[in-house]
Amino acid sequence: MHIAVVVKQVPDLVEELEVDAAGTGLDRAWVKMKLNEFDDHALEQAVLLKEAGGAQVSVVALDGEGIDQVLYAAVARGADRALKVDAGTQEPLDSRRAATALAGAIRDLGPDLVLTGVQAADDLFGQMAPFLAAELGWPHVSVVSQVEVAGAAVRVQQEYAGGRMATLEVDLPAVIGVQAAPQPPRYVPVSRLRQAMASGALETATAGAGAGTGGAAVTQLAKPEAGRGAEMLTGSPDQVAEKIEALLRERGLLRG
Amino acid sequence: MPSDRILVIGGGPAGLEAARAAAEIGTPVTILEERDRLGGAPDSASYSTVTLDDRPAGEILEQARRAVESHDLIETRLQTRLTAFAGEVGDFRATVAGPDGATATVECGSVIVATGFQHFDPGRETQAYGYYEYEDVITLVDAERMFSQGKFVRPSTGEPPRQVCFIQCVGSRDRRIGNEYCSKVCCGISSKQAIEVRELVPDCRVFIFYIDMRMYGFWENKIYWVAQEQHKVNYVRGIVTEIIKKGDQLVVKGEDTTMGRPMEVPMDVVVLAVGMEPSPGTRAVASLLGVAQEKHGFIEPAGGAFDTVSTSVPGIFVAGAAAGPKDLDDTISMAGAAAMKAVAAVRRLALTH
Amino acid sequence: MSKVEPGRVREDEHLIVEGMDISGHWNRMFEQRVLWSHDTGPLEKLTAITGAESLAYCYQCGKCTSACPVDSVGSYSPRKIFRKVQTGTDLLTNPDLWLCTTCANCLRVCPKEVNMISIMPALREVAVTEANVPPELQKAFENTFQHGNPLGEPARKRADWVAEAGAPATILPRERRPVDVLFYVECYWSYHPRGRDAARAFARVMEKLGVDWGILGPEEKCSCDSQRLAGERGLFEMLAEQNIRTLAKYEFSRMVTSDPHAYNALRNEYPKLGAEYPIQHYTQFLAPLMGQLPWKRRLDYKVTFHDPCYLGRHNGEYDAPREMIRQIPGLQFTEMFRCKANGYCCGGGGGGMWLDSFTGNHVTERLSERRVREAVETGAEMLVVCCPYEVSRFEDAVKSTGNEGRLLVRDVIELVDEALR
Amino acid sequence: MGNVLVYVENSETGVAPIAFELLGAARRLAAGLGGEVEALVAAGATAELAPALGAADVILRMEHPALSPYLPEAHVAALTEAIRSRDPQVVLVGNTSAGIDVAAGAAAATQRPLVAYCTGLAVDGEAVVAHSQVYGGKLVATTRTEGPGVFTVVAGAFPGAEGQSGGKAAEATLAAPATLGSLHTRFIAATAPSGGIDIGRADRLVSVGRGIGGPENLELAQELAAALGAELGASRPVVDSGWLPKARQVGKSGMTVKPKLYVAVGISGAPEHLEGMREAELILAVNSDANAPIFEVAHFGSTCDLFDLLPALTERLQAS
Repeated sequence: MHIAVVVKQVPDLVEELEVDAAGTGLDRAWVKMKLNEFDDHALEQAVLLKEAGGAQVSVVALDGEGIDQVLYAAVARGADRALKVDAGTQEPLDSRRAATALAGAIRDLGPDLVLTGVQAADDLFGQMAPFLAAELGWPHVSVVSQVEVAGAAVRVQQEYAGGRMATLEVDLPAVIGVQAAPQPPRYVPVSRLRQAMASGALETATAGAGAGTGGAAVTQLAKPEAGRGAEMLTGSPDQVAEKIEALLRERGLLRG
Repeated sequence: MPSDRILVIGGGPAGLEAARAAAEIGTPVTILEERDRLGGAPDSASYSTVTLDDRPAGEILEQARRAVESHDLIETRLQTRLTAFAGEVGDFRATVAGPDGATATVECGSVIVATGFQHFDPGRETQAYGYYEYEDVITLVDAERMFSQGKFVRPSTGEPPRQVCFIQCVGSRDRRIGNEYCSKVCCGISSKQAIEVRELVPDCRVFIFYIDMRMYGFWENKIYWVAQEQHKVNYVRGIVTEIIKKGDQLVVKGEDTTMGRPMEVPMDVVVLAVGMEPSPGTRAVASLLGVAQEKHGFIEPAGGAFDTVSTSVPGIFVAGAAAGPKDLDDTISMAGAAAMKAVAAVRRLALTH
Repeated sequence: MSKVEPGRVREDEHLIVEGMDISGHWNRMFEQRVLWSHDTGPLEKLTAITGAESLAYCYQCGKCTSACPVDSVGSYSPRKIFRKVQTGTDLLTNPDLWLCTTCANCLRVCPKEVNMISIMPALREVAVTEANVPPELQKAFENTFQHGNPLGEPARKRADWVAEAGAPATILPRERRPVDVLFYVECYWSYHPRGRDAARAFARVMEKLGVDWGILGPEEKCSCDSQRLAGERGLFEMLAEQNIRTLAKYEFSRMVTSDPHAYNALRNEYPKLGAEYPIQHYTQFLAPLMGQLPWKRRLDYKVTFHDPCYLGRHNGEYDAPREMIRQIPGLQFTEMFRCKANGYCCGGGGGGMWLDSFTGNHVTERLSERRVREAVETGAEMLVVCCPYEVSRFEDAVKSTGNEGRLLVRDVIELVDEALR
Repeated sequence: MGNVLVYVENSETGVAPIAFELLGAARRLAAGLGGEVEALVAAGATAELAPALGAADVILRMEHPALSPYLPEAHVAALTEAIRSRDPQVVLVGNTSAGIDVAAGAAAATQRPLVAYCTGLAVDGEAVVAHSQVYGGKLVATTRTEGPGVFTVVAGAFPGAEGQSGGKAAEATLAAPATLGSLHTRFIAATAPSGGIDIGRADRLVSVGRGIGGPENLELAQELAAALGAELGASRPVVDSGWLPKARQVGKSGMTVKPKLYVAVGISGAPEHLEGMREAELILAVNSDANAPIFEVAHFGSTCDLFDLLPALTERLQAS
């Protein structure tokens, strides 16, 4: 079993996001990037599969600032190989272009299963997993919270609204968009990360040809309009608590 | 007729050393030994090693025996026991019975009693530990015998044990049994044996259940700490109440006093750290000689802290475990002191006559 | 309350109910009873770990139990830990691994040199490597790794406190020049609101003294000593290397820091990485200069003082902060009964700073709460501290122990500043 | 002149509510584009589903056993077939679990651009202008799509009422593509939400998010919930971290709730969460980040540290 995990970085939403001068993109000067949390779960799921039944795990990402560390961290987590795909730009690609750029390298890698995060905070033009599946011509399931190997197929749990779940079986090779691994992504101790970095075991590949269909044109990126929203209760915690109590009393929402 | 001969009763470590020391400074010595060979308890109980310096017991005893047997001034009477005793310092007459039953009289100026101890018999007073009931409950002596054969196995199966414990203070510090004293060496011997078990059977877990670990002097850091820190012997404060059988395992029941909770821990082998008691020889000889005994039957030194070897009868001295629980170092030191005083006693008389 | 039927009571080391681990509460109600066949493997496994060997040395004398601050609010102490390990507790997966604050009180009294200051970090390092870290602590590690500080604040905001100091502080990356004193601000004085108060007071005092000083600003990163003690040695080494490289870029004749943990790292740990600095805790730097300060008013406060573990026990400095307190005009000083070498612990060291909720489930009260009660007992109206962890810890504890209005918590530098206004 | 094709999500329980929201949005877009609204209902059997879709001008019925229960691969093929044969200018798909599978797959297969997370759609000349929530709702992107495109629409962004009204639509049958006979995906089983708690029925909810820090702090929220007589809910990260069971999850992949009172504690308010709770009658949010998107939907908010506020509030409620 060979699993490829496709990862990318997204802006850390803990930071304040600023829009660039053109008003159509992020001001990347101040953006702090971090591994997309769903990709983090996809990686965890891959490592769990490896631990459960033995598998080779390759982690794949497009080249970009800081991606080496992300790949090394994946190796420290249990990935066997790390592949950095050069798309000829350091700028982040939208998911569809990224899928096109990655498809060739993934085909060359020849995995049985591709896992990637179900979505990312910057997926304005759709999600990577279905695009990648289309590029590869493989079946695809997203919003998956558990993956198990079942012979030449995988069984996955797909989640729907209201907590309903379905178990689907997908013939390999396939692409799965992971919503959550069965357990939270494990901590990567820095010493292990440093070991991985010292090993310098990153492989590189060049992106496949074809730019793919890009997204629509972004004409504006902006913070949501202020003005609507909550009335803020201010004061010390005690004062706020008092206000909330009064509010609940007024609305008849106090218990009993 | 005053005699300058010294009678040493008992051919164990104390007797051998007392005889050798007295002879060394030109005093004729007669050793009486009940058994058919010299060596005493370490020999009869097949000790494997001598505690603290860890040398093979056999080797050390052999050395002591040779020193005695090769000495012109030492006469050794094996399979011989004292049957009557009379006289006073400088002029004692000891009646002895030899192997063929024939009696003889040994004239001597002073006497050193080195009749030693016996190991407490754990079946004697209480069966709580099931020594005669369970094959896998053994004593330090039984264990020592196995070590001298280079092995440590579960007696019931002959297989190496996985879990072994030592229970301290068996037959010591016990008003019920009548032995109120501490036997002094068992903590150290158990620790030494625990190390040996770990070395012979590295997978085996070893526990020592104790009331308090009594490791005198260097025994602390040379045995106890080594056993605990390097050999990972588990010391557990809290003594075992009883041993019961569960399936094919022994379960030791007691309290983990440090955590205040009861324990019931299964064991493959339980080693009882049996203490020392006065040997039957000590009791018999003491009464023949008329020397005072303390309440448990050990011969009571009469001289206090600065004279540990004189007894209540002038000219009769005591050395080694006949006077109470001793380790080998103390026994040998005491034998030297007794020899010196015994020689002084006969020489003082020689000068006055 | 209905009676519990004995037949329905069961014992569990770990109990998860609806996804919640309630082991802490559970264990407070039930001690495990009969000690049955147990695994002695953990003792052998743990003491084979480099740095943790001395755990095997404990001979259960119990001296540590009365010295251990955690034991006074729970069932802890190295002796008990040893015995638990001996009876099969694998510390690597047990909450006890995280309760030790590495305060060094036990080592102070241990006749056998069972060294928890070495044991705990060594074992935690293995637990961290096995990815077994309490979530709160993991967050602090991740923040430190991502942002260079455990609070998860952006690096670029590290020197924002300077703006409202009302006194200059040279931010060396912006204004590159040699300085006499390089002040290593550390994270809590850089970011925590109460820490920033102290940092600003410090800047004003430095101005009054006319000291030529500068800070690393956004280039400074956490010294990571507490993360090291909490088991993230790799993180410590990585940030230490970065800090050492940064420090090499600037000229200064000595270093001063706000934080006893940073002081400990720079004094004792960085030299092991080949970097030695003339480092002082700010109390050590300021105590001899107190005579030069133009006092403006008397502070008629009854105060007591809490020794930081990493200034006192770990590094032997008990006098400098007391000397400062002595020289501030008007203060009436009373010692708490536990002070100096046997001083209590605020609970923040050794990673405790980031384990408050976790720890809270395994102790009857927080160490900071216990200490606040002791401070109140002296009749003091103010608890003076000189460690950046402590102001917020003790202020929280003042609230949670219902002593609001009875006891104030101030960094000693804030008092100096106040007496100069 | 362009048509709007709505992909009608459905299950054994009927047409999914999102479909009506899409139909409503489609009506307005079709008006702007001067085209018609077509609704694709693809299922094993469509006869019972079609009557609900009267808001459309044309109902495209595609039937094949592989289409029920829902299989991503089959529905991608179905939507792809519909786009190819009807060539609409705008394709609307719900930004739901199924939508993620279907929209991108069909967009890729038909080489059409895709715009996701839409909360607003308008026609400007020939083009479609969309507002999308990106970066966890922290920013809104405006896009302009000149030619044909696929749009996934966030649930709750458009009212469902418009899509439920409407007259009699024409019906047409679309042949299922041949590929449905040789799928690589199989349906094995479905499970209902795990029993026990049903937060969907609770009229008061206290929901916790990542801001709670760790499972050890849940006690604070539980105590508040007890004082309010509320159930405990959670955001996705809390559930993914294993701190609370899945059954308590509010949001897109959890439950949609409409309680009388919703207290959001330490929840930043990702769109996926807001989707599940914005209909609550009274929303109170506690989050130390004043810019958290949760305050956009909350009625009242506080930036107090939840570790201070919760105990204070609990105490007060217990006393009253």
